[in-house]
Amino acid sequence: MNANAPILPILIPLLAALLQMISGHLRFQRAVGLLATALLVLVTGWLTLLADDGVLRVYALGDWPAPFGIVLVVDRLAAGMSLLTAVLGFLVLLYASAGFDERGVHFHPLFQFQLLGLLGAFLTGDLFNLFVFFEIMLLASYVLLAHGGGLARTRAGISYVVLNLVGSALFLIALGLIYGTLGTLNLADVARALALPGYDRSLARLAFALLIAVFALKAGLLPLSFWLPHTYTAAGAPVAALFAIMTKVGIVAILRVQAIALAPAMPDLLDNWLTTLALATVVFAALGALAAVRLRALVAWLVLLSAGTLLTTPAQASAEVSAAALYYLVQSTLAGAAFFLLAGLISEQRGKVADQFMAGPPLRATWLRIAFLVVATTAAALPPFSGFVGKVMLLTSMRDVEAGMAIWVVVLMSGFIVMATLARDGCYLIWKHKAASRPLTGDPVGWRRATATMLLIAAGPLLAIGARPLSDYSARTAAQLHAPGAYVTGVLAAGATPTGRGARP
Amino acid sequence: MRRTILPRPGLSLTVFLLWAVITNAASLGLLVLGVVLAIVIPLLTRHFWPNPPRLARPWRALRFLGLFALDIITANWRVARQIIGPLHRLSPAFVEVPLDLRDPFIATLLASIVSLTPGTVSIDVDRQRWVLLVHALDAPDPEALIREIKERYELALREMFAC
Amino acid sequence: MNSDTLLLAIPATAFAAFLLPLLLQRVGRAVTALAAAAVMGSCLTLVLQLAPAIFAGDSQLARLGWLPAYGLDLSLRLDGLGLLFSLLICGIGLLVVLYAFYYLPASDPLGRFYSILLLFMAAMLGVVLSENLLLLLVFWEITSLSSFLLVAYSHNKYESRIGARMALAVTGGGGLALLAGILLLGHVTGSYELSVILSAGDQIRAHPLYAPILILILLGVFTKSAQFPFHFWLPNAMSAPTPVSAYLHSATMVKAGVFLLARLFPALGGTDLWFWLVSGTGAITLVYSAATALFRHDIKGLLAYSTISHLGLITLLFGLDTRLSTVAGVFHIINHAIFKASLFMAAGVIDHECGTRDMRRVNGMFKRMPITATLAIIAAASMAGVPLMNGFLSKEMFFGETVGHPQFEAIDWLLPLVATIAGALAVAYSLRFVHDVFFNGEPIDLPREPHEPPRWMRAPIELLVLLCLLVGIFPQLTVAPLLRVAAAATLQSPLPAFELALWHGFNKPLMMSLLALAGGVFVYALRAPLFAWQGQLPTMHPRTAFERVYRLLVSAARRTVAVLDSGSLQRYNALLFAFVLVLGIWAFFSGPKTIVRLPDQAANEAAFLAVCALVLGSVGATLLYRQRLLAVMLVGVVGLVVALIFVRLSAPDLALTQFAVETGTIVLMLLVLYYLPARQAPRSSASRLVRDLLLAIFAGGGLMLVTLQMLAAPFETISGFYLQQSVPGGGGTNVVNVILVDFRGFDTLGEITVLAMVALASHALLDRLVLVVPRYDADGRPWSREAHPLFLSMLVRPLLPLTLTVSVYIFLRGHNLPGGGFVAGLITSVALVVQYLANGNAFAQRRMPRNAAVLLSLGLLLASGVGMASWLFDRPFLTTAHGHVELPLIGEVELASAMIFDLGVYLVVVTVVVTVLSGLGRLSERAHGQKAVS
Amino acid sequence: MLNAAIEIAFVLIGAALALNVYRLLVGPDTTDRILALDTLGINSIALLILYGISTASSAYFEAALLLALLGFVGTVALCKYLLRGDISE
Amino acid sequence: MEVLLSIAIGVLTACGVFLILRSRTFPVLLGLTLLSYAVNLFLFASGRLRVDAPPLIRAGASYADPLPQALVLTAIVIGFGMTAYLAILALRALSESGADHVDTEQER
Amino acid sequence: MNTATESIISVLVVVGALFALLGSIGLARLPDFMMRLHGPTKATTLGVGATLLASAVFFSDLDRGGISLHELAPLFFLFITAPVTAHLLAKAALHRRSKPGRRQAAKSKAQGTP
Ligand code: NA
Ligand code: NA
Repeated sequence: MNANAPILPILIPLLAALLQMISGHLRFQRAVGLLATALLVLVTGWLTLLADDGVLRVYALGDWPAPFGIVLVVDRLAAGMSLLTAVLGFLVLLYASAGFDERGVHFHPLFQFQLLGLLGAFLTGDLFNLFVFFEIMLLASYVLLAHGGGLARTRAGISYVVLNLVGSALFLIALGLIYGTLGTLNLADVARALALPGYDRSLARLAFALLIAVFALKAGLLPLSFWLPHTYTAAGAPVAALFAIMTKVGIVAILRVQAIALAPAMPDLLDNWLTTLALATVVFAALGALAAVRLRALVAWLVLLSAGTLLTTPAQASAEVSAAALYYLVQSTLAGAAFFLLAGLISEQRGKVADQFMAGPPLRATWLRIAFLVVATTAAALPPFSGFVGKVMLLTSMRDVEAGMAIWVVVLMSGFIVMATLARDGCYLIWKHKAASRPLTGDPVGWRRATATMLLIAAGPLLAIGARPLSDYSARTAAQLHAPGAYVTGVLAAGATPTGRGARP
Repeated sequence: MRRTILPRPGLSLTVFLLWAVITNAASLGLLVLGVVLAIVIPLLTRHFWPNPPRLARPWRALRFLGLFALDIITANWRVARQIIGPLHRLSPAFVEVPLDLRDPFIATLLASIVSLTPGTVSIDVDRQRWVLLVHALDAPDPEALIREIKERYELALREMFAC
Repeated sequence: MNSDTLLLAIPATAFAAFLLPLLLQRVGRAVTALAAAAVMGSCLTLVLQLAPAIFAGDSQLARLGWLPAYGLDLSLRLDGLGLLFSLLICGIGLLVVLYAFYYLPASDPLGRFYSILLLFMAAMLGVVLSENLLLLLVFWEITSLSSFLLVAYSHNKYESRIGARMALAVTGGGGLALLAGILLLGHVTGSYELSVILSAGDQIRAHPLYAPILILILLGVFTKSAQFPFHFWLPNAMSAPTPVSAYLHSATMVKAGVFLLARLFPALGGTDLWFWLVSGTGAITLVYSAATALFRHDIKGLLAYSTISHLGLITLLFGLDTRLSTVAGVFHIINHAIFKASLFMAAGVIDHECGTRDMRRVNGMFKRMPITATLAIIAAASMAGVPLMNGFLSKEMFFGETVGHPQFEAIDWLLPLVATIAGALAVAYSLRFVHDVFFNGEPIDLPREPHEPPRWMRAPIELLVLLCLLVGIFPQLTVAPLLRVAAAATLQSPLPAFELALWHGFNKPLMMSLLALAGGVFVYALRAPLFAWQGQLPTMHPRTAFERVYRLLVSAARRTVAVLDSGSLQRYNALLFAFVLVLGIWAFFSGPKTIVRLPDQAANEAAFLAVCALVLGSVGATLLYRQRLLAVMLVGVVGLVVALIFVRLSAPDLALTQFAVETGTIVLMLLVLYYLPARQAPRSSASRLVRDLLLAIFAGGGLMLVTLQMLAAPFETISGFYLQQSVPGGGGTNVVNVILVDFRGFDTLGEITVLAMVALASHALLDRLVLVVPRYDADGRPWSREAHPLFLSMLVRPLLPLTLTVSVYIFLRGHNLPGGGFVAGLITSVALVVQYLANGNAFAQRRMPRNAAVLLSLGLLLASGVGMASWLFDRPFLTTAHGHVELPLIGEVELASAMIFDLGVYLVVVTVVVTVLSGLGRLSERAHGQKAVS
Repeated sequence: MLNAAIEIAFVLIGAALALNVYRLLVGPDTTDRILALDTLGINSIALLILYGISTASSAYFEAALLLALLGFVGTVALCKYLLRGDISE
Repeated sequence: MEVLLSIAIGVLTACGVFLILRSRTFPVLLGLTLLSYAVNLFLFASGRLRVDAPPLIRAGASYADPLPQALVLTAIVIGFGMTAYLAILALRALSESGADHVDTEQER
Repeated sequence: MNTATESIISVLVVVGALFALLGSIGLARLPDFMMRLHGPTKATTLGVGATLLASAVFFSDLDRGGISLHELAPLFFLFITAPVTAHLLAKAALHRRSKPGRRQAAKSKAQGTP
């Protein structure tokens, strides 16, 4: 079992989806889905513990060694991101299983496929395979976005789909260029080939620039980010919550490609432009948050803001910065997801005004107010929750970098805007009522949705209290990430083991 | 028994022949597989062909095929000359051929045959009146054409399928 | 319990128990209040337990690790300054708990109020006990947050909400500046621990980052302590319930700023910059707010501005930067807390009894509530600095420090003058408060008849006023020890000599006091003309300004966002293309230059013709896209040529796939085209056309040049391995197929997963979709009446089994020759789709398997199942096996597990294509049905 | 001799393809274009077979088979679109 | 051959890009199809161009690079799936909004 | 390969290509759609047939001991499908010769379609 551990995070959702496709019974699908995601949490948790020994686990699919076959590479980063995905997936599914899944067909298998795509993208060590998992992830997200119906979702869907299809085309061009220049597709082997002389360097630079552009599109870098607020606003609450991790796929991909391939061979490729645009993204997102007229839109902008913040990190090419970035990534993902779920609940209790920032009926479930306070504090990066810890870590790690000053100013100023905005909008949602209005009657929140939301919200305080283990793991992860030599030899040497079926011709 | 295993014997034979042809009948194993396919595929697809006509006289059909092939070649020659020749000499025409057969599948076969022989294209069958509408590239004498189609092809088909 | 634990227990208790009142509020109001008091009491007890050691000159340190890598630790310090503040926080807190029990309406269950109050207290204790500056900031911001909640306590009132928001915006924003300052300070000293920072003063002051650090930290201080120009939030925070004002806005939160000033004085003070910034701000605030206080008609407004003014005084004292001024500053912190808390509570009693706080209506209260009035008059006297009160002592020290300050040698009269004017103004507004509220005739139009408040509501005021007097008369016996330890902790060095006494002789400070008293009376006497003058001044309420600025920001943000994001996909796409082009060009040309050598393989005429056709087709489709059917056909030509190119360039498998997909694409496009409205988009504007053309030309030209360069570039590939291993390792001679089902079978598994999702998606999205069926074609011609042309419907019947035969053939040979699961699947599905086209949906649907999802699942299960089977042989997922089997009669047969994988592929492809295309086709059934119903 | 014959045949087929494209572009009616497209497909079969002979490789035969088998589907769909709009009903 | 293929790829890309920038769903669908042809050809070209060397193992033969062919096959099939999805989405938008614009806001 | 076989193949190849060209000439040259329909459906089919036969002979000869029959399959399918396409094309052409109703024409004009 140990030997096959790396493939399990991919097979579990796959098999769960297949089971769910065989029987359309909702209760069966829910049970399978929840069981599978719970199992996924356990497996990825175990994988994360395993990976912490610092040994690269290379899983050669079909027993074909890298770079010829496709390999899954489990390091701390891959394992940790899988765990994050699994935890998020489980909680979101718990929430969705309280009735959201009834609003259309095939929600459950598509949800599992979405997880499958995310996990595969984090685990694979092959660039073309990454493309395939991106497609799985995107297609699932296209359909999940449309789940529940409505013109807004369809409209947002068209933009999202078309842009991402163009993105996929770019991805293929980048892959073609990488293969056409370096003759290989495995990331480790690409890094190895980049160190050798005799390839066309201009083309290689172009290839990686395109690759980074594709990842930046997923990550929401300005000016490629316009789809994001619309899409996340339109999506149903649990779907948007799951999407909170989608931008992170792009960011992790940039971090990884930067650390493994670019840092040794073309360290200047991300210079100047990426950080500048990332900061522009943060400013844009802060303005968007200020301009938002409904909670879901506001949260969408906040997700973009955290993505922009994270995008300032890859170009720094520093383990210290990446360590901070990884903590920030985890906490902002969970906070964003929590906020989306909460927005769904609040919206439901306010009748026609829903989550718009205007006076409405008081909330029926009063715990939502405290929940809002906690998650808003986390999202605004105010003490004492994880948002603050993440921000402090990022700012600290950026003290010595070249663009540090600009990053500090933008991050702090945008934090101010977010705080002021959340204060005002929270007042409208939670406190401002039409004269003598009373809570509306309607569906209760229910234990599933309450549990899922509260657990995700609890991540804010918990990750702050337990900041040290996570930040230490992040530091070890970053250290491993920024040791490309070990990665390359680790992946390529796995082919030299006795099970390997061949060597380079 | 035959009904359940070989519901469409003609089709089964065609499948087997097609299999033998595309695989170049390269090995015994392939031929055995061909037999299996000849049984399985018609069984699988039998619902897609609800009421197939029965070929009553297979040998008549074989002879007809030969004749038909010859017709194609000779007529092609004629049409080839018409195409490169002066166009004003052509007298294209729509011709209505009254049919005696009433089976839609066989009517379709007839139409196909008419279409495949150069100079004529079947356009439609009027199933109220059972008339085959044909367009001819050069038909100075429509009546002759109608006669030719009826005698040369329709009759042969009706004999083959006994209808 | 050792002292470390005791120290940690102080904030821990507060934080652990702050929700207790909320949890107990169902039991009853009294229990809730008792719980709150108990928590405060416990904290006070803990502080008192540690007090003796502090008075003995020690300071306590305790530490728990939190995030050591980033210097953020739970390290606490209790020294004199901390002790002073802790006592104020817990002591006044207890009084406020008692007071609020009576103040808040009986209908209020109190749980929420006390809980937030406790949270605030906890945070405040955290601020004053932090050894770690980052930790201090954490607590600092929690005080901002909890004060936000407290100010907005009556959240159905607009004033409460906006007041709270202003308070949060200003103090929270200042907190962000403070964070930056602290982070920089930590950067300079290498630690956030006060013990390190306080001893690194010289290093800090010499560092180039000193000025930014000081400015950022002062921003935090000034916003929190409501210094000019950040003062405006405090008067607006008066919408808070009065207990809150008594606690936060007199004794505690607003003091956090000056507390930090005191804390960091040894590290940051002692420079000109410090002097000018701190004392300058303090002086302006002192005078400006004192003057403003006079004109407030709201009692709490007057007290608020008075508070600001006194905070200015304290700031000024710290800024004067002499050691004795610092002592005076600490002393005034204590005194102000005591008298101002009592005044707020008195104001609350008046409000509570009268239903209004407007001094123009509230008159003659002395008659109606003599005890309260007496207490308030004593406290106000302290505020005015009348001898015998505690306020007098610290003010006297202040006056003393203004005289002869070393920085003001040339203009040594200025500072005393400012101080005296401020003193006079303080006397004037105190006088106004006393006279206007308690005397000045009869009350006007009060909602209810006021009388003395409940006994225990007055008790806190009595106690505080008693303290005013005790400290004022017997300073050495009461406050001196505390002041000494606190001041010593602030200065971090031996105390200067000073004496707390009522009488220092007839000196300059006393002169100034007397002048101030007289001046104050004089100014108050002139109140009528002054009020009239003030009434003429244009007023802009800070609240309105705040809202206006916020609205302005929001609308600016909306405009900016709208300009950047017009909601237009066309724009997004254009930006994407432009971005990629610019980035690509930069990346390409910023690297080392390479010389392009054109590839030399000759082309033949056929290839030339093919490319011509392709160019014609694609350009034609582009130019004529408005003639949609023609465009579809031209795209069909392009697809055909692409397939032919694949043939020519040795890729038979690709050609097969392309041919099959081509057919599917045409059918798909036509299915969609049927419903899409025939009305065309208006022509694009010229500028748009130019933009799009430029993007298109650059993109096309760019990729063309890149292709050329790539084809000319040196190339070494891993492909040799596949060619070498295909037969021995993969058991097939068609290397492409072996890659697909074996070497990179995992990609293929992912790919069919994508396909399966497309089928699910089509089912999900087409579910209940209703479309309008056009009744005429684009030329307005009604449709032909024959739905299923006879020849077609007859001929496709034998075609299906024959096509299936071909697809079996293509499938089986795929491992060795062009073909395989994909192509076979595409052929089968096209054959099935033709059944829909020829015989209609109803005919075909009846004959197809019902549940597509099950088939998809089965296909994927086959593919992944054969992959998992390799576990049985202790091999990784998707490891294949192949071998030869000898069968009787037939001979040797080659079997490969990859075939099962390929079968899964086949099944998925067939199901998907048929599901999608037939699903689209069946839309019309629903549409026609819809029409029939309506 | 065979090589020369194949060269000639290539030229002839190429001319045929060009004529098809001509008809495809000029129309005049949609049916003309569909017919041209269909013919283009059928001529491509000949082209593929010729190419197979010229390279003495049977690897391209399936492509020809596929064109013969599926080429008509596009034509059928296009015609049905003209006739009924709804190609699958 | 290389030059011709490069031209083909360039023209396909340019046409695809131009059509993707149109305002209705149908030309966008066409544009994506053309762009995917271009991309497939480009990916294919990354293995370099070989005439009459299909990667079918025979004695004494030389072979075109098989790997890009396998990748392109995957790309073709995925591309078809995605096109189908977009087509469905376009119909859904049409059903819900009664129009086939790609934008919420119209650009001209 | 002996000369006789080579000649047979050569003749078949050239004749096939000629017929294919003839079909396309018809397509390009004939004045009316119904007439154009004749060229491709027949001449072209026959041309392809001849080419396929050539291929059959060629590969039978190449592969000693085996015969290449599979060229018959595409021919077979062409013969099945060609009449159907011709039929549908003719139907479509006839259908399109019918003038659109005046009301519909006016309507479609108002909508801005050609
Ligand atoms: Na008064
Ligand atoms: Na239909």
